[in-house]
Amino acid sequence: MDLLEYQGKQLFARHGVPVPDGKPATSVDDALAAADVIGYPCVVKAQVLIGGRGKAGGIKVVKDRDEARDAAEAILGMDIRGHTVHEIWVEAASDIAEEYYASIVFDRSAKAPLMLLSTQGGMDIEEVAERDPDAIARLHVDPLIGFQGFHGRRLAFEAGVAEDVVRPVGALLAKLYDAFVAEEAMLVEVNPLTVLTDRSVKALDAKVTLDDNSFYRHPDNAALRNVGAEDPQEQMAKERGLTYVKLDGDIGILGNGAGLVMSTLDVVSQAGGAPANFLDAGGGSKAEAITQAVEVILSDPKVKAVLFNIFGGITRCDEIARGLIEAFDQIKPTVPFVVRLDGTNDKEGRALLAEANLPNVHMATTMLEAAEKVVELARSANVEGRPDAALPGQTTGGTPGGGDSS
Amino acid sequence: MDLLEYQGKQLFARHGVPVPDGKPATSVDDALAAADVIGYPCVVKAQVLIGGRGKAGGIKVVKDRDEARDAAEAILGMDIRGHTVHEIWVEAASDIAEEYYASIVFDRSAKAPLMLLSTQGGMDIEEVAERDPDAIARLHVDPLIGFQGFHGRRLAFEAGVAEDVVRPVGALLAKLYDAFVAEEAMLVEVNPLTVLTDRSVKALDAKVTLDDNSFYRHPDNAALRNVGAEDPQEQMAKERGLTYVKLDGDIGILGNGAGLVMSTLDVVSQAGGAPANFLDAGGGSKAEAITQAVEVILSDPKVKAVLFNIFGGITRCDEIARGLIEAFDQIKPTVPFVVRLDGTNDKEGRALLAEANLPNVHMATTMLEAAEKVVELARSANVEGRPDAALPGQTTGGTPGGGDSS
Amino acid sequence: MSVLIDKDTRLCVSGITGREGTFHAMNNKRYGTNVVSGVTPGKGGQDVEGVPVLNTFHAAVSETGANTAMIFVPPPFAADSILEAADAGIETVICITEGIPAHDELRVYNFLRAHRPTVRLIGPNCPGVLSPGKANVGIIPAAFFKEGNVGVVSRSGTLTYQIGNELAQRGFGNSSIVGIGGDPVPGSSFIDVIELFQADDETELIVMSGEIGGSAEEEAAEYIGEHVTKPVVGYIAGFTAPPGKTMGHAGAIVSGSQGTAAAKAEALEGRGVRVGRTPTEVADIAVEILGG
Amino acid sequence: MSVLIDKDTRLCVSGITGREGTFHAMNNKRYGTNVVSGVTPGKGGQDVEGVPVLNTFHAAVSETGANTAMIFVPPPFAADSILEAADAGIETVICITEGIPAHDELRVYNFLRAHRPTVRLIGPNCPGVLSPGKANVGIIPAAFFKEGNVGVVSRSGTLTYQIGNELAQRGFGNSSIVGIGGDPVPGSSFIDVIELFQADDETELIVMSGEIGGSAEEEAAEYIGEHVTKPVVGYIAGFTAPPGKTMGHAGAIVSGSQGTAAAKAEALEGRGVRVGRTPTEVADIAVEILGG
Repeated sequence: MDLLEYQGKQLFARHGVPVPDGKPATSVDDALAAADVIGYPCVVKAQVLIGGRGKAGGIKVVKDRDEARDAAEAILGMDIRGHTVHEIWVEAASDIAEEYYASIVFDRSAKAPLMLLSTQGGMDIEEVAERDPDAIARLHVDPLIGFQGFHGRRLAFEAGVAEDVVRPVGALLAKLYDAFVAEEAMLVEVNPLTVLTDRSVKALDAKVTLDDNSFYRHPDNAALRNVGAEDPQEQMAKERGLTYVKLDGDIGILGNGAGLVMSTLDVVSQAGGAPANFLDAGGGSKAEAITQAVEVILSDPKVKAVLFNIFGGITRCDEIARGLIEAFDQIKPTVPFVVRLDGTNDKEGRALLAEANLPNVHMATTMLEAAEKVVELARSANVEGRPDAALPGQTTGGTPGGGDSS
Repeated sequence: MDLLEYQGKQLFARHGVPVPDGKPATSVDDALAAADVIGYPCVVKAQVLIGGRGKAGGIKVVKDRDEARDAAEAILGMDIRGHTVHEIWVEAASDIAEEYYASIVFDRSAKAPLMLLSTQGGMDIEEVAERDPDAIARLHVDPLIGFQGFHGRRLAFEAGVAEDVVRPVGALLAKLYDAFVAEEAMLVEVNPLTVLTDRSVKALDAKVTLDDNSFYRHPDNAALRNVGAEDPQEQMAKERGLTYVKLDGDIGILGNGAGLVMSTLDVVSQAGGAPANFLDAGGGSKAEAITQAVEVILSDPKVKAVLFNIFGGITRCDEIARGLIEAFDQIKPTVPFVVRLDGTNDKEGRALLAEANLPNVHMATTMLEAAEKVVELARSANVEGRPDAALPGQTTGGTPGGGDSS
Repeated sequence: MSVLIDKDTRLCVSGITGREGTFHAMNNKRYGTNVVSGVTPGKGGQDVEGVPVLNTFHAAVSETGANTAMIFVPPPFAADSILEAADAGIETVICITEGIPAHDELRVYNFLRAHRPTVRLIGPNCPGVLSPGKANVGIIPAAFFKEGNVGVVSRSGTLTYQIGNELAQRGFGNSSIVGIGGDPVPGSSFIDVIELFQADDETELIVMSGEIGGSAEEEAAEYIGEHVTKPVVGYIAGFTAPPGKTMGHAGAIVSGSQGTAAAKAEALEGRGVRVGRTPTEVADIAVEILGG
Repeated sequence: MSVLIDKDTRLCVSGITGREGTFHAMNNKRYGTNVVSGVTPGKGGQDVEGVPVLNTFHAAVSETGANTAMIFVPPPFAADSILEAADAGIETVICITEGIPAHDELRVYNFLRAHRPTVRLIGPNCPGVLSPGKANVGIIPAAFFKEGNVGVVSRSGTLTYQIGNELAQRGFGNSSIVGIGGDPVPGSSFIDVIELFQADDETELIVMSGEIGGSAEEEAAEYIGEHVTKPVVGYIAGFTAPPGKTMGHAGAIVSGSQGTAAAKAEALEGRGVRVGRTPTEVADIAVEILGG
């Protein structure tokens, strides 16, 4: 899970990483109250999970109450590259002398945290890496011994930070490592890591990605879920415990097993289709989960056809069939389905579906055949101008052979 | 440094090891106030750094205020195997169902913490180990991965603790390991580790030895120094930063280097003498340290002769000589000294001493010769009935050739 | 021959008394796997359909001679159970559990590599290992596979079944099927398993099925180029996965320009590995190479 | 030959800009040791009597080819400095610092053994290593020793000088003198150094000087009995030390009935090692064996 800047800074602060004082706000009044406490000049910053806030006008330095009001009004509700600003962060202004860059990445190849430090802060680090790779000092920390003083010194000297801040920068990196390990982050990034004119060192931005699998032992982090920023379908799937990723196309996809679903997306694309989602119903899916999954897939109004691609291992094909029958009973979908059932109890599953004789459900015997069929169905639906919404419980009729009328 | 029971329990509590409620007291009034808060029945326990308190009458269960007063009066000031009781610990009484034993030892051979658990608590573990070694479950914890849940389960199952407390005993061991590592202990011992009749698990005693070398990062632990319990000479030496151990004999010993001093004690013993102390003046000793060392050695009234055994490496023999001359000037010792100076600048050192012509100072050329000489001098001092005190600044006269009179 | 598990496997199942644990342990046993014991703390002395349950792995090793562990406990207990098995002297630890925190995996991986170098961990978040006709440890549906000379190693479970099934339909069987799992820090990599297949007499062709995220496929390509003489056929899932999204497996994520399917396929092809674009094509290539 | 240090030693001194660090670094250099650099964070670019100072060990290795480190920094910084040297690729780390917390030593020891197995740590709390006529790293007063064929390994500094001096007075010199230090967790044990002496052509007799505390001498006795063909003479200090008291060295403590001098002498004698009761006797026995 990605954190908003201010959530990241609050997490940093818990581990002693120095950050400017600040307060979050979700209304103009709250923002003004915060600014009054923090004092002027201060900075009003849009809290969104996307870069380029500054260029989009999402960060404003204000020198009095009027400017603060103007800034808060302008920024709250602003759209930044598709992200609506629901929260702002009001922060004490900083007198910046130098801008550095620091991050810790969970490096899967090296199986160790990778620490990066550069004196070229305030810009995109991937650009710096491309233009001037030597400008970035990097080292791995052995997770069994953890961060040592020498790691900080080595990074600082190799990156070429100002001599007088080698020690505080090293100390900040030590705290950052503490935060990375204690909060089980996959990424912590400070850009810029600033040296102020009083030569104190502060994290002026915070980008933190946490490991969702660790949330059972970090209830506070789990509670941070920035629900408002999530796609409505993804939120709905999350509530139902389904593994769902929203995509741009019009073919709903359900399969069992992450690899098989990814493969299904690829094969559908190769067949000329555009998947609307990734949905892994998981191993051993029960009928109820399938019903809920169909509900989530169809809640996306763009979906014009759905592909079920099941290769049953632990998953039993008869359970999948039962779930699909139940879904049709409850939701009465108006779009065509293509179903490929193979593996454990596939005969029983196919028999159940044949018996149920669901409207507009097409059987396929291979993955490729199924993909080609669903692409064809989605295409003809587009041609025939299927209405945009097919929300659960809502009957739209009009699509050929679909709807509760059949 | 060894902690008193209550200091150990307070340290345990900081790391979540469950201990009974209690309060320390140094007077009868404080003890009564504590008992009133804790409630009756409660337990009044002598706080001394020696075992066998129970047998000596240093632990009393009291059921009301009168009994508490009697107990506190009896125990405060009590002598337990040579240790005077200056503090007591008043603790809630526990309803004990089972007594176990748990400890973590810094195992130098294995270079890992060694954890022990036994269901035969409440008695001397070395006795248990001898009588019934299988009654003690033991395992090493790899310090780089630390205590894992399975360590606790394995110890609990192998020791045969009651099934219903396997989990809480494991949890207690985990906390005990936290304490061991976080406080940098050399030993933590819980005997007995009790299961109460409500099946909760509590540390009913605490024996903790901390690593003095770690005190620079544990100021709270450093402050625990139980000064009252230390020998006055050892305390004096500590204040002067000298490495000194009080022994039972009458020959004061000073050398440079722990190994050489230990060896000197051995050789003096072989020659029939009894060393009064171990004093390592350390590498590179300066004159001032030597002067202070002489002061500490002579503050022990039993000392009848002193041996200086110096093999100079970093230590320069001329510095030693200067220190000794200064000591004679300031302290005017009344006991004979034997001095063996070898190594760096030994000629200069011997020349300085010859020139100073200190009273009753005898030179020796080898360690063995020096040892034999000092034993002889101590023996003749005993025969001539030298007075018992030769404190700094105090002139006693009367010893042959000694004193400020010569 | 086969790799990792065979007739000498003596399996102990951690979590055997759980519903899923019992189901799959018994399934493995019916297949012919020598399931010698299970571990569930506090249930020592019980049995599960005749398989004795012990309190600790140490007891399982000393009392039942277990040499292989299957970990089937929930994520909060899985790292501990892996470490316990390794500490007790188990040589092969196969962890099915999905959802273990990445930092736990990091610690376990680094500890085992340096401090228990003889222990081999497969998984977590994997379907296990099947050596057809010999032993099955995990949740791979054995009915789709038969004995043969194709070694399969995969980050994905169902995709493995899909590929194995397509091979079986064309008459080819497997030496072993190894699921290395879809997590960020798998205990064994493609390289570790490919090395075993290269040394295995029975294996004549290796199928490796990768997916987006990390660089394990690129590293394997390098290794194959330098050390593998047997033919390898590759597959990569996730060509159409958008960057920054975790695609079901915790490890399946394209980060910036890192970990794309295209780069992985290219790395493999650059080392002479033929990469099928669909599972069916993978089976076709394998059959072509083996001259079916 | 000699062990650990010789003419190929390229020494980098951590803490070279401190008073003691400068003094002993220069002393070692005057002896003929090739002191190539020093490390003091923040003083990179300076020099100490011509020896360049760098900010990190990594720079010292890459810029001055250092292969040996002497650690001369205060206890709070010593463990970090040892780990830095090892991380930078230094092969032999000799730590003089006294007073390092025991838990730091435990972590460093276990980390180096498993993760940097090629690094050899001597000390902490030791006088260093002297290979007479070749190199001196540490604070051993070289004037008392001359080249020869007696290898000395000791937990104590001054006791080593005492024994070495007595040998020299009888006309015998040393291949190397190794102080392993008096701390609870020395980086190298008697066994580690005795193994080196056994393999060293120049060494004809080994003197090991132990003291109370721990079981390193007992373990060495076992090892000598099984692996050492060269004659070994032993010494143990602390026969009269009372139990429970730390005798100067953090590691020199008799705990209960553990770690007594008597038990150690007995263990050595049980394996045929002659143990002198005084340093003089040790020298006498050595001379007798070497046929002086």
